[in-house]
Amino acid sequence: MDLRDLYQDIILDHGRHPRNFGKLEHPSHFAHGHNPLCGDKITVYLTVAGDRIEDVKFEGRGCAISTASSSLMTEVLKGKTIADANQLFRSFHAKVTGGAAPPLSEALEEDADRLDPLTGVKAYPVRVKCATLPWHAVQAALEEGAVGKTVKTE
Amino acid sequence: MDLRDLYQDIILDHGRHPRNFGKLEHPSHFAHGHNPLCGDKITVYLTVAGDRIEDVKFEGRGCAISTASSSLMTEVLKGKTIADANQLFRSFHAKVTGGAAPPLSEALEEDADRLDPLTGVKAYPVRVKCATLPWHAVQAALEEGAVGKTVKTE
Amino acid sequence: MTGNGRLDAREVRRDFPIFENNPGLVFLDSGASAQKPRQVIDAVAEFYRRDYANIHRGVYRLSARSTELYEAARETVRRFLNAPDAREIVFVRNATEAINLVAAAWGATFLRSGDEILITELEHHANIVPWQMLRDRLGCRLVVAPIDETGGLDLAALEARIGPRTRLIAVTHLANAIGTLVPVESIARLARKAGAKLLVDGSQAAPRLPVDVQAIGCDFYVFTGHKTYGPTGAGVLWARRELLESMPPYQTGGDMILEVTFEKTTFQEPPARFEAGTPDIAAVVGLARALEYIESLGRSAVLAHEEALTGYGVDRLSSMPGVRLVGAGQRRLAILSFEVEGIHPHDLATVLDRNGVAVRAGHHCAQPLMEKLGLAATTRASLGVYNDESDIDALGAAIRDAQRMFG
Amino acid sequence: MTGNGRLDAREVRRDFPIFENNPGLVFLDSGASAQKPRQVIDAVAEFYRRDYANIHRGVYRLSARSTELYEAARETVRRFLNAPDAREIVFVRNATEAINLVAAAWGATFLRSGDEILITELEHHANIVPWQMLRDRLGCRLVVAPIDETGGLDLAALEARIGPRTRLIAVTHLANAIGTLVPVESIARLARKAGAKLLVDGSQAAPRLPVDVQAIGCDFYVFTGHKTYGPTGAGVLWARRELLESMPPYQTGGDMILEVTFEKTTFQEPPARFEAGTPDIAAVVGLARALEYIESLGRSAVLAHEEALTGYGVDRLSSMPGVRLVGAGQRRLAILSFEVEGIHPHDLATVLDRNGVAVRAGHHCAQPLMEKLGLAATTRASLGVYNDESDIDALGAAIRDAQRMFG
Ligand SMILES: Cc1ncc(COP(=O)(O)O)c(C=O)c1O
Ligand SMILES: Cc1ncc(COP(=O)(O)O)c(C=O)c1O
Repeated sequence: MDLRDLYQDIILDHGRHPRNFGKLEHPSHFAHGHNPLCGDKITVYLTVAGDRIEDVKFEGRGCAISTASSSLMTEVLKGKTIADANQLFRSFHAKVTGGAAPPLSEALEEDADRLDPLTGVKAYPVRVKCATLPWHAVQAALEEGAVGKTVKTE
Repeated sequence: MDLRDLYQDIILDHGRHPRNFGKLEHPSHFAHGHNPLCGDKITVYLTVAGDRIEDVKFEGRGCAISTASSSLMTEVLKGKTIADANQLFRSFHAKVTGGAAPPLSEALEEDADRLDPLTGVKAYPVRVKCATLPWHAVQAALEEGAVGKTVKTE
Repeated sequence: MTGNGRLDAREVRRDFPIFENNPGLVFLDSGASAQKPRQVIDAVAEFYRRDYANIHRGVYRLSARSTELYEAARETVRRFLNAPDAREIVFVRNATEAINLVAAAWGATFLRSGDEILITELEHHANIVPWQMLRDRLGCRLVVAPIDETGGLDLAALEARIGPRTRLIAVTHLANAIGTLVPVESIARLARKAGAKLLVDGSQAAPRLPVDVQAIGCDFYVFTGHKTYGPTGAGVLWARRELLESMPPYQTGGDMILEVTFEKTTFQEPPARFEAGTPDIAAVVGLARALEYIESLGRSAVLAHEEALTGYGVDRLSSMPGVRLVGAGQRRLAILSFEVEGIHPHDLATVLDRNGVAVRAGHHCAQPLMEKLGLAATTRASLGVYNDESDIDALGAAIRDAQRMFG
Repeated sequence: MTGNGRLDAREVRRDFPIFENNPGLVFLDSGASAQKPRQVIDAVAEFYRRDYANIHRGVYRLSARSTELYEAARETVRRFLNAPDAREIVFVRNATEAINLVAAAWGATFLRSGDEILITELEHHANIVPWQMLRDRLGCRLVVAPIDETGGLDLAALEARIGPRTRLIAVTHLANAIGTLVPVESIARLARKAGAKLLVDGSQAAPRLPVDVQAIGCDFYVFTGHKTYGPTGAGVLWARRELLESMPPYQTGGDMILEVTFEKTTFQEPPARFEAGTPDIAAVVGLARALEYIESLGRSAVLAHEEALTGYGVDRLSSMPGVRLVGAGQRRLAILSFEVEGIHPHDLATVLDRNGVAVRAGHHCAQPLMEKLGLAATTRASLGVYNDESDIDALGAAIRDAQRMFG
């Protein structure tokens, strides 16, 4: 197992220069994600109109994996419906944990593929939580609305 | 190690037919002895005049070792001074635990010898408490007078 | 396994190094603690030799491996009890701690002055004293269901003692002092009807019976690993998830917290919430191996074996003059408590030991039951998977030897 | 031991099978848990193979032997701590349980609303959360003595926080997160002057320093066996005899009672009073062997070894660009907590692990301290008797590797 399978260039790049980093001033939904193992804390903000995610940003400090995962996640989620977001999460979760991947609508395949650089974590079980943390936060935000729930990955 | 070193005939005899078994109606001193390991409970009664043990009896249920030890103890203690009783206890205790025996006045040697059949317990560490229980009760009685303390061997 | 669905104890005995190292040992004290098969001894040693590191908080592979083994043990216990969810398995030191945990975290939170805790006369001290402490602290009542004259649990009398304030029924599954098997399924139905929770002390049952907490219908089930052929230091509390979730922590410290400031601390979800500090990782790994060992023998084969041997023991001891078996009701399993006329149990145990036969003499941590039976102490032979008829015969012969000596 | 009074770590390493089974392993996480020498692993296995039976209540020889080994371990611990009396040694699961026991049995009995418990910013969660729970239950105050800007304990500030209501001072002997050695003897003098009791958490100190509880002058001393090269499942509470005697039981059940009726229960003397149920007999036997192992290396040699290696590590890490060592005051021992610029500790630990170097990344169960230092997490290397300069060099090389990757 080569470390570079985990820390691919695209991960290092998104880890150093996260996209959509920052706060949304008036999110319709937001939630905090907390990984007590390493102390990482992120917040995801969403603007949802109807059933569509119009904007999504995140902030907080984290390791390269969780930062890159947050960054890539915001890129693919922007403009998606909530149903699509759920599909993408299930597919991503299956890929990084080695579970059975649920069938994915063809339209989403390209987006799912963009998350593939993160699947290197599968070989590092303790790091899987780093990759899934922002996704869990989005799930929590969509459930709770603008209340600001905290999810923990441990 | 032959079992008959522990259960010598004299032990079996005193175990079956304990001497000085029963209650003193007006003891000057008494105490209960309790071995929680086996549930045995005995009571020793003493009539002390001046510094001399004029009478001593015991009652209660116990194993062959504790009954025989009680019985032999009452035989040797009757008529002794408290100082003699303490000497005999120390000597007996040393013999059954394998400790260093303190010097004994010559006058008491014969009495001490009468307790020798009990020294077989030395090879049965868990049974030592059975042999010393009545002696501990006498010590407690002499300390407490007619108040009736309970001593435990565990 | 032999043809008739029983174990071949001679074969089983080869798995237990204690017998090789103590030639002639007739071990009839598994009720106090079972011996360990080399599979368990080796699993613990190999764990330390190959995979050991502290769990949960390490990023490196050794720690990940150690954590995986520890968490896999939870799944093994789940399967062993047929619990719905591995997160309902809390690892503790022993059955005593499991019951103390329930008393402190569930009892002290949900019971009020005047509430009733119903136990039975068959209980081990571990299932009495924690409830007494709670009673004294909260002003509860401790109600005791009696045994009948045969030594069985009097189910009708137990039912009659259930009242509107009964909040918890805590019963042994198999009585350690005299071997009575308790109909816990029936008690579960009574508890449900009364809206009371049921705790079952499975310390003696878990090594012997196939246990299914869902079929029993209880709310808490506890057992102690050292009696299930596992290492000392690992016991199990199973509780329904919603109960665990409603309970505050018991011990506090590392590993069970989410966030600590000097002002305030938030706690993990169960089971982590109840496992403060570094757990006995190796004992838990060994316990899983022990449960697998029992499963490999076959749980119904283990039961059939101990049932048959219990029957043989009852026949053998009953036929001996001067020997009186203490009654255990309709169904007795694996535990034979008896008296020998004119010989104190302590003396008897010593003579038996010199004949190579290890039994227990005493109150078996069940003083109230002994009191009820009018006994200060009994001698107790208890069975394990390595015992067979020859052990019972050796016991009989040793008793005769004692009778000759004290006769 | 080598000529200069230090250990020959290469020689020592041969005692630890983990290294043979994990070639290339550079283990720098002994602060979380130490590896086990074969002397300990074998002692536990041999105990089960030859001498195992439940203790205290058995008349037969196996049980007597098992009991003897267990009670002999108490004497070994007494010697290890230079405690006056073996009856002052209580076996618990770990340091966490020891502190919980003191909080529940001593704290809840003797503290009153308004009384103060003084701790420090250096503490592990195990020496924070139990006192918070007690504070919330009794209405006590939890007072915190700060560190100075170098990471040392500010003794003057601690003294200033002692007041007429200070009843207990609870401090770590060696801070697990950053390696600060605390002058517990001086704190003991302050405590005595103030009429307060002193609890010392020796979890990190016991494996490294010669500990003498009488010379320290504390009232409680706790440590955890798995960090002293012993098995998981055995920890130690030492307390002055009169304190133990004044304390009610903690957990209740078998073995710690004198007499039980349904109405009332009377308890044993210490230490039995505090060891309810079947203890982790094998872990205790293994712990004794571990302490003997440390003694066989020589306790001052162990200290000299770790001091020298700490110095080497400080020099090595300080000289690396981009590496910042977290301060530990005047005297640091065995624990090196650091940050590497631009690399998250979690990523660093993963890269280190792939280089064979096992370290910890995180808050080290000391969140309030991390908060004070303004850090979410650090990377921590901690030393054991099997480490030497080559391990520090490997750490340095692996950090450089990570820097190349993330640079
Ligand atoms: C200083 C200190 N105190 C307490 C503990 C808790 O030890 P345990 O988890 O064995 O109870 C630790 C170790 O984690 C520690 O380093
Ligand atoms: C029925 C029963 N409950 C509880 C216990 C206590 O088990 P432990 O001492 O392992 O906590 C025992 C065994 O001693 C037992 O037989």
